[in-house]
Amino acid sequence: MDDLQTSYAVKLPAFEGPLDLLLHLIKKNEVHIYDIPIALITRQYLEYLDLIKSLNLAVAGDFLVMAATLIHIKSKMLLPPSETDEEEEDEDPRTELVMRLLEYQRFKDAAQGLEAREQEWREVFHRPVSLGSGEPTDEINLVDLSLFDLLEALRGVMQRAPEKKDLEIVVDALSVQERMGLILDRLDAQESITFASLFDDDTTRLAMVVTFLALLELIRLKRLRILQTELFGAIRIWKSTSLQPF
Amino acid sequence: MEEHELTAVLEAVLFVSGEPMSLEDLAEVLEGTDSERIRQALEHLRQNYESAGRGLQMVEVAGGYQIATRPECSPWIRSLEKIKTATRLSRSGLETLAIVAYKQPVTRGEIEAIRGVDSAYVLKTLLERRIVKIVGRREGLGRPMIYGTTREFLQYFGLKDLSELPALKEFKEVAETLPEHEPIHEPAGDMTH
Amino acid sequence: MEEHELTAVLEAVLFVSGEPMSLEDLAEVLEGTDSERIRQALEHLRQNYESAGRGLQMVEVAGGYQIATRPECSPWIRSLEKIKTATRLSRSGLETLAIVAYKQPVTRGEIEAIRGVDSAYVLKTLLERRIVKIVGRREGLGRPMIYGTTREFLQYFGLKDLSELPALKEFKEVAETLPEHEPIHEPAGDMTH
Repeated sequence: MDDLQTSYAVKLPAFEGPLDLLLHLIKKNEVHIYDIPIALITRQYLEYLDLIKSLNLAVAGDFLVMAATLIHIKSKMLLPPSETDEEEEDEDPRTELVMRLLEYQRFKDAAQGLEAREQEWREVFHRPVSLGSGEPTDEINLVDLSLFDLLEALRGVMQRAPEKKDLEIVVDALSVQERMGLILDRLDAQESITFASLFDDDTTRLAMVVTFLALLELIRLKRLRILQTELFGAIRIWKSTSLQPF
Repeated sequence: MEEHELTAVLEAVLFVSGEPMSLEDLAEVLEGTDSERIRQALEHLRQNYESAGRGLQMVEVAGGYQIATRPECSPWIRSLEKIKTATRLSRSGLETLAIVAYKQPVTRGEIEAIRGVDSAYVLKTLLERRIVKIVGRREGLGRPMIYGTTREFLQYFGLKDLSELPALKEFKEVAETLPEHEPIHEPAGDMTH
Repeated sequence: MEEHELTAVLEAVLFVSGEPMSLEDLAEVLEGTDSERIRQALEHLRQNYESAGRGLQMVEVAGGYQIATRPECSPWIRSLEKIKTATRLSRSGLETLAIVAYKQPVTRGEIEAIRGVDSAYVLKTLLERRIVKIVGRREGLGRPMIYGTTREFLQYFGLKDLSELPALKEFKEVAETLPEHEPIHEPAGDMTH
């Protein structure tokens, strides 16, 4: 690790994660993947983490988890083979880690293959997509639409909307169905409520619309009754008695 | 550069450029090449395009050279453009679609309240593209039409049903994550070499 | 339409389209023309492009045909001011993309299990570049979102379809290449292989 210790921080080899670092150490020490000298590799792994800490750089959690895994494997290998548990006797504590390393290496190789193709294809150009006028557009082909586009669009609308905060609630949580439930809940607690109080919690026009729709729906389903006791008086809402058990 | 190489480079450059390029422009791109040679190679290229079976031509417009399609092909170009237009969606279309998808069934008024702009035309486009449909009328004042998404909508987005639409919360997980895991080092230089 | 006319129309249509067009797309534009005839005319066009002095080529990518420049011409095209080349993918981007490409549809959790690191941010970058998309949800606990590659992915790497991806190495093969893989110390930023 001398080369690392004499290096300045930015010259440290770049590792994508703990598996990448482990593969590096395995190659560096020229050890066989199926027979990793776990004590040596663990020591070097921890030295690397110490080095990072000494340079006041944050060590990511994934690296610490792997450190714990390595120490655990090391301790298991130090234990004398268990006599009682025959099944575990043959199990090499390193096996799972080796499989993970090999699996990761497969995709590292595949990534290199992609990179080579990327390199090759970057030398090939085509015409910018244009429609009629010759101007490139920001339109999206329907077959290329993805949910990410849909959600990005939704987020865009919400950020632009003047009532941003309320809209977020609206789009996220408010549905006629839910609002119907809320109205019925209130009528479980109180015998009747006024029409106006229904909208107490509604801060946007849209929320009021939803509440109103919920009310209409409940009336249509004959779950509610509405009474106005005097002209221009308060409108009150009751639960429909026909649905009451008595 | 050999004559035929020069012709090839000119064809490639004019193809990508898409707009007229003057002799000076081309001489700049082909640094060190004599403009008279460039002019000759362009002439050569023009003659190539005159042979049978070519759909392109070299035109001189606005003081420059440009590759364009031959006029005989225009009926098919128009047909292409029509098809392309019918399978494309604008940003505002996508926005409106997002609102319909997440708030359905929804009226035009409700869409406009959220977007803050008239949405009649966009809605019409979505109806034409069969991504959105009229699902009925809302009870109450004016009985406005209400809109929802179609089966084609699900197909485009690879969804089995509407319950598979990601919740906004889930999306935030994907879209608003910060690089919390910048690995332990400051990468030096170009990581992609 | 005569054979040479058909070839001409196809060249013009592909020129204008700019993006890959499948045989079906082309048959739709050339209403009433047999797709076998179209295929033959495309082959003819491809051969035309092979002759000396041409800067263009016919490529088959993302399930379609496209006219593109020849790689030899790229140095001059790059010097065109308007050419903006896309940023190359980072190493972590390529790694994550490799997992998505070979194991799709795949969840974020599965990607992270292989890479051993949090991958939300990389995934977001790939989604934004439209190289990867959400393709639905996995049935079962939590119904996590699943990811796959896009048409843009095929175009970016010049692949006809996913079957053109080279086969993933076997564990045994990988293990054999490991010990004598490369001289060890690689300074950051230089990932030469």
